[in-house]
Amino acid sequence: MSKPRVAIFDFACCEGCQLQIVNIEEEIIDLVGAVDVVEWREAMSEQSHEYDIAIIEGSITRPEDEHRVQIIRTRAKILIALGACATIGGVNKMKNNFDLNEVKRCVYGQDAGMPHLATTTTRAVHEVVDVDYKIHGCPIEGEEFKRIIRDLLLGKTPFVPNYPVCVECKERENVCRYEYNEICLGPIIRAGCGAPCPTAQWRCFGCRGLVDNPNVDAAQEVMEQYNLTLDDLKQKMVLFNSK
Amino acid sequence: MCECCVSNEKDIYLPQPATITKRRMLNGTELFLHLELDGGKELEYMPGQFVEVSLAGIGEAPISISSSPTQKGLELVIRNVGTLTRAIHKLQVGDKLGVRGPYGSTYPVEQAKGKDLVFICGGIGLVPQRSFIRYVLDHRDSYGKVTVLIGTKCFEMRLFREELAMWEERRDMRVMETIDEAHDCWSGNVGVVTTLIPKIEKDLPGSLVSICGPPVMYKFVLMALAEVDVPQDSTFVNLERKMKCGVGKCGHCQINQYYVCQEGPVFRYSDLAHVPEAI
Amino acid sequence: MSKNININVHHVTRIEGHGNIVVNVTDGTIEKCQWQVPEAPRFFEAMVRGRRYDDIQTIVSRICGICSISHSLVATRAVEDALKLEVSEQTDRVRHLLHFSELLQSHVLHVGYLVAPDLFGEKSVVPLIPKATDAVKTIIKAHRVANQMSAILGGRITHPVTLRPGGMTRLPTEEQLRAIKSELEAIVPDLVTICEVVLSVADQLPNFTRETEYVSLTQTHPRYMESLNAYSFYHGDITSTDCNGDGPVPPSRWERVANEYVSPQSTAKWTKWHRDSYAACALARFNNQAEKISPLGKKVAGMFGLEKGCCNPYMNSVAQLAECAHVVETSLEFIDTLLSKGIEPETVNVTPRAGRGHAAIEAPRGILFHSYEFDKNGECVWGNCCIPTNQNHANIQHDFEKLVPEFMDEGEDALRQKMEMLVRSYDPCVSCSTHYLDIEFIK
Amino acid sequence: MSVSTVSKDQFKQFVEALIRSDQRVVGVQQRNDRFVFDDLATADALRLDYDVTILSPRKYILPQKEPLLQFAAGESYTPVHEGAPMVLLGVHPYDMASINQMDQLFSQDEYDSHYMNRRQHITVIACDVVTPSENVFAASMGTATVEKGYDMLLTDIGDAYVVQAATDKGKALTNLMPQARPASEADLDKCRAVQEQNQQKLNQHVLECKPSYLPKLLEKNYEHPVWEEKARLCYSCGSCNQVCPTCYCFDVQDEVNWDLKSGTRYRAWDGCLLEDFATVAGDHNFRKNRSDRFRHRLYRKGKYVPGKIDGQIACVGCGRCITACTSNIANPVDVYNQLMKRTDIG
Ligand SMILES: Cc1cc2nc3c(=O)[nH]c(=O)nc-3n(C[C@H](O)[C@H](O)[C@H](O)COP(=O)(O)OP(=O)(O)OC[C@H]3O[C@@H](n4cnc5c(N)ncnc54)[C@H](O)[C@@H]3O)c2cc1C
Ligand code: SF4
Ligand code: SF4
Ligand code: SF4
Repeated sequence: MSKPRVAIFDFACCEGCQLQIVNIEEEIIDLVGAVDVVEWREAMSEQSHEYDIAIIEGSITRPEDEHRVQIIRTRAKILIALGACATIGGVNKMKNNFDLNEVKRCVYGQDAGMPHLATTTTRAVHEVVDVDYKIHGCPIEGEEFKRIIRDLLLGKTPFVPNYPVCVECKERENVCRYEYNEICLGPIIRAGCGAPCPTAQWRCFGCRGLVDNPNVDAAQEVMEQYNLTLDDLKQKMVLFNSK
Repeated sequence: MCECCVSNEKDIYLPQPATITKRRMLNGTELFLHLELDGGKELEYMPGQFVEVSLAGIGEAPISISSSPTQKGLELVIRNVGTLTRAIHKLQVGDKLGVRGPYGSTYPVEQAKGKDLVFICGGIGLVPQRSFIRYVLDHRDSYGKVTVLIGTKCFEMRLFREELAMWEERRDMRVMETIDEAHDCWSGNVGVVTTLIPKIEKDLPGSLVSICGPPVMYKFVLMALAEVDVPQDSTFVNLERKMKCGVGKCGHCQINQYYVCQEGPVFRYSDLAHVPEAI
Repeated sequence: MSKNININVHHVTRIEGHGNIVVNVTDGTIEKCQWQVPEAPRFFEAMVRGRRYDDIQTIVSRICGICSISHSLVATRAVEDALKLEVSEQTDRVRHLLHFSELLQSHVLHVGYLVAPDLFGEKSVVPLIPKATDAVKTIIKAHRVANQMSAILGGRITHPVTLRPGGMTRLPTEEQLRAIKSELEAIVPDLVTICEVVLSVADQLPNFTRETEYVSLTQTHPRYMESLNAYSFYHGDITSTDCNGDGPVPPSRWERVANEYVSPQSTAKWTKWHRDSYAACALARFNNQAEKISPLGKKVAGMFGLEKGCCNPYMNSVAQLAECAHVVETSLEFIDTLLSKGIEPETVNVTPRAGRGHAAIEAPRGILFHSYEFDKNGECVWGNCCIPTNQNHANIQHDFEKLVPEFMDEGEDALRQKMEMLVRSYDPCVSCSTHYLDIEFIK
Repeated sequence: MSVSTVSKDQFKQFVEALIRSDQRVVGVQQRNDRFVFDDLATADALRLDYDVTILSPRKYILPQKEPLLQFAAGESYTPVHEGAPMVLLGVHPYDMASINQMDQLFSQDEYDSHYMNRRQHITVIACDVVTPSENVFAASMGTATVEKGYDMLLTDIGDAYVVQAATDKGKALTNLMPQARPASEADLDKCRAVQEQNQQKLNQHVLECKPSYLPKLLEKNYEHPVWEEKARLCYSCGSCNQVCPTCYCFDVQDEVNWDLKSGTRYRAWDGCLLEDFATVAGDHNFRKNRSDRFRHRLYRKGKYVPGKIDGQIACVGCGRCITACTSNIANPVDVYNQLMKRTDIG
């Protein structure tokens, strides 16, 4: 069987998730042994329209990007959204909390009208085209990336946790941030990252998006138990989980 | 790794390699496999039990044994529903699978001797029941009347068609089939499996009734049986639950005090009737 | 000799972000020669408004995944400047180490994975794997060690989670520091090997010079004036090769240095200081502080004949190699200092206050500025960042304008290759550079 | 059983000697403002005066992720039995009780050689509680002290420890304690006093019935408003499962290497509070509601597992779930007492 052809594309993002692919270090050699990477602008000069698996990094923020991702969808058998910008819109969606013209004016001043600065509401990839698999995180977790790619090569549906970050946070023997009356998004955010943020004694910022069935109804009452408010929680949700 | 005191106990998680000797699609989603354990070994099992089927790298799943211990080899029917089952569907004759078991409780083959038997099967529920039915047919003289009710969602999904045709030919058993949705090529009963129950109403109270089907089916069948006063202790059900180990450790299949993989999957209904979550 | 040239590189590869090269030469006359930046703008400076002071570095870290640590560090420091927070010497050193880990990672990545294929005549590092397996593995190893260092100090490799205004959320343990130390010591010979490999193909670096202005930090922090860290990546004021006697500029006045303006060629803003354009890069740092680089750094520069005053932009990769050596040596010194004092637990207490703050840092690819203003509740009302790649766009354009006529005669392919290599040598981080702010904020 | 006394200084030397021996030594240590079991580097780091550890010693006995088998192409499997000698130092009585339960569960019926092999390589040095934790209720559960399971038991009697070596492994360790002297009657009195005190003291939450009554209590209360009242706030985060010393449910997964043929089948902790714990193919979830899962945990502790291990209640009163639950609903005593309140006892 010939090796599957993989192409990696980036849209509006920091390209940190692509960097995590590089950061699998020695195993990059195994990766390029298992698949043919036919396009990856950040790392190589080849370009190709022939691929089986398209990996999309970044959010869709401009009309021309919408068009581009649609073309990629028609060419790819499997389309994977890579990282928070692609899976949930990520920090880019914070922009949606403001009036678009006002945002442009804020950043570009009197030049805001220049045509190449056009921008639309930020969307995650699945809000524009069908996405087969999502690799969550800002940035993605190298171990999870490797496992998901190997599972896909094997024809296995990759396991993606549908339980909250608290599971992994406890596994790492952290003291819950709430015990210090601090907010943490862990109880409603999808695990898989290994809880690096609470482990660094900070809150979960929510970069992997909500679990399928978060108990948002509980939030208000639980916040009150810690002298926090729902508004405090919403303030924190905005970072990665704006609408 | 230390070997000094790895006990002589067998490793309960270790699959034995088996080879596919026959394979055939029974319908669009169900694959029939005949397996032989490598090294000429025979698995010692009884009707109702299941095995954990394994593909290295993909995973494991509990699968009921569909053959009868009166025959050689091991027969399974696998519905393509997910990762492992999809991968198994791709296998060909000569390919290998891992098998561990048999596990779980068995149908009451001894207790049923001399009794009239009624089998109520919904869809893939025929698969484990077939083991019991074939066992009975191979010991035909030891049992009373045999009635098999089979309900299938649609005409195309019917399982074991040739075998059913052979059973229908037999004088020493009664087979009644129904499909949920009418079909041009089908002249038999139409309707869910409970619609067959009134037809054998008078036989039911004295029979040993064995039920297997999708979770929703049990409630309705059991209600119908209650109406004709079938005693709960002569009714047997075959339950499905999530299972990871098959040997009563992992906790997934627990319903109340029972581990389905150990006390089940075949239960006497009277043991479950007052157990919440069971049916 | 070709009279007509038509180069249209839509998205230069092996750089971070999107940039285009367009050249039209008709009958020997240059009609168009442009460096374009079409990257999708992301509006960070608008998005930080309304966010609390301790969320800023988490947000702006996402400006760039390659230099997320620099962004987080400079933002944290700008916030500290606004809130008038002082950090301990211990925190300062730990943050330095975190910064060094990114410099090392980014430089190794750039030279090893992105530039080396050009020198070996390959399209990417992939074909080099079978050809030069050992060399590739050595590069990977150095990269991995740098990343492990980031993971320990920053909580993970990219987008660190240990920085918060006023201190660190978590300090490394002494055991972790000792582990980093032994890994760093082990890669010193590897760095020399990497330099030798690059040296063997260094003749592929084009011979091209253009005198320009080089802008970087210069050390002014009293604690570090005499140490290895006198070659500054972190503290200090802004200086340039054009500053003749007019002393360095404090970070609070970086807007006077950058003088940003909008170019129709680009979604990123361009900058100029004393002349039409300037460069901010490893070569700029080297040109401003060469005499202060560490002994091994000096040795590496010497191997390649890199000297202060070098105006060949392709030599930036060599300056990066010299800095790798410097960063490893300085890190070892810092770890020894930290270990000799022992890690002391710290607590961070912050009372929000209104104010505006600024900071400058040397990101791997050049000087980086951030400024923020907060209201009395500690909510951000204004922000402004100026990224090194921004500061290089105009300089790249001017390099192109000198390069094209000089090498036009070599033909389209050779010219295209040189232009792409030139862009790459700046190690541009284009996605960063589209996140600038306008100075006026209309509320 | 041999009972002796060592001074605290001498005990320190014993720990140093243990660390120098070729066994792995894991002991209780401070991490920030809490305590954890971790590899012990020096005797000074050991804190036998701790209140409670964040995770129980289960993490060494049934690790969070443990290889079961290695496989290669062609369905060929090799069992992996991990079990390097290890000393667990500072196990509290309630945790010891939980280990005793797991020992029974993993050895009875189908013998789990992976668990048992690892377990047999572990020497447990238990110690009586010195500082009660804020949520402990071991006294209510009858686990404030423990009689069996440990190889050695230490009781802090002020300036010395009373050391009971209960097994051959424990007795062998006393060789590293050359200065130990036979415990005097006075030492033994002090030791008994500590234990008797703990049977009163370790009771921050008071269960209003005998633990042995719980199976019966639960039998009557499958339908009860408390399940929904509490579970309304449940995040299904499984923290209560993760920290519990008696939770042992696991998931099994395969991980392949880059050759896509060889790899490892491992088991990893799972939790019955997690949404997909009982979900089968076709997305059918046998415990779909939060309250179903919330109830399941308390039934498992109070009725189901006891049914398998001669009535021992599978909650040892460590109080960890009470601390861990963000929503403050996981307290078993609180739930059981509420059932008591609204049930006609008869
Ligand atoms: C006692 C018993 C007998 C069974 N007999 C048969 C049979 O004869 N033929 C047949 O086709 N199916 C049978 N099943 C169902 C079969 O086990 C599942 O369809 C199978 O596990 C699905 O695996 P998958 O990886 O293809 O599906 P996926 O949907 O990819 O599995 C998702 C996950 O859920 C688990 N899972 C999903 N459904 C079940 C389930 N019902 N039981 C246990 N774990 C599950 C899997 O282990 C896997 O981890 C039986 C189940 C039980 C409990
Ligand atoms: S710190 Fe956050 S992730 Fe960890 S247990 Fe608490 S709420 Fe959950
Ligand atoms: S249920 Fe709670 S108190 Fe009881 S043993 Fe488990 S964690 Fe401890
Ligand atoms: S810890 Fe609390 S919130 Fe989390 S699953 Fe358990 S009961 Fe629910």
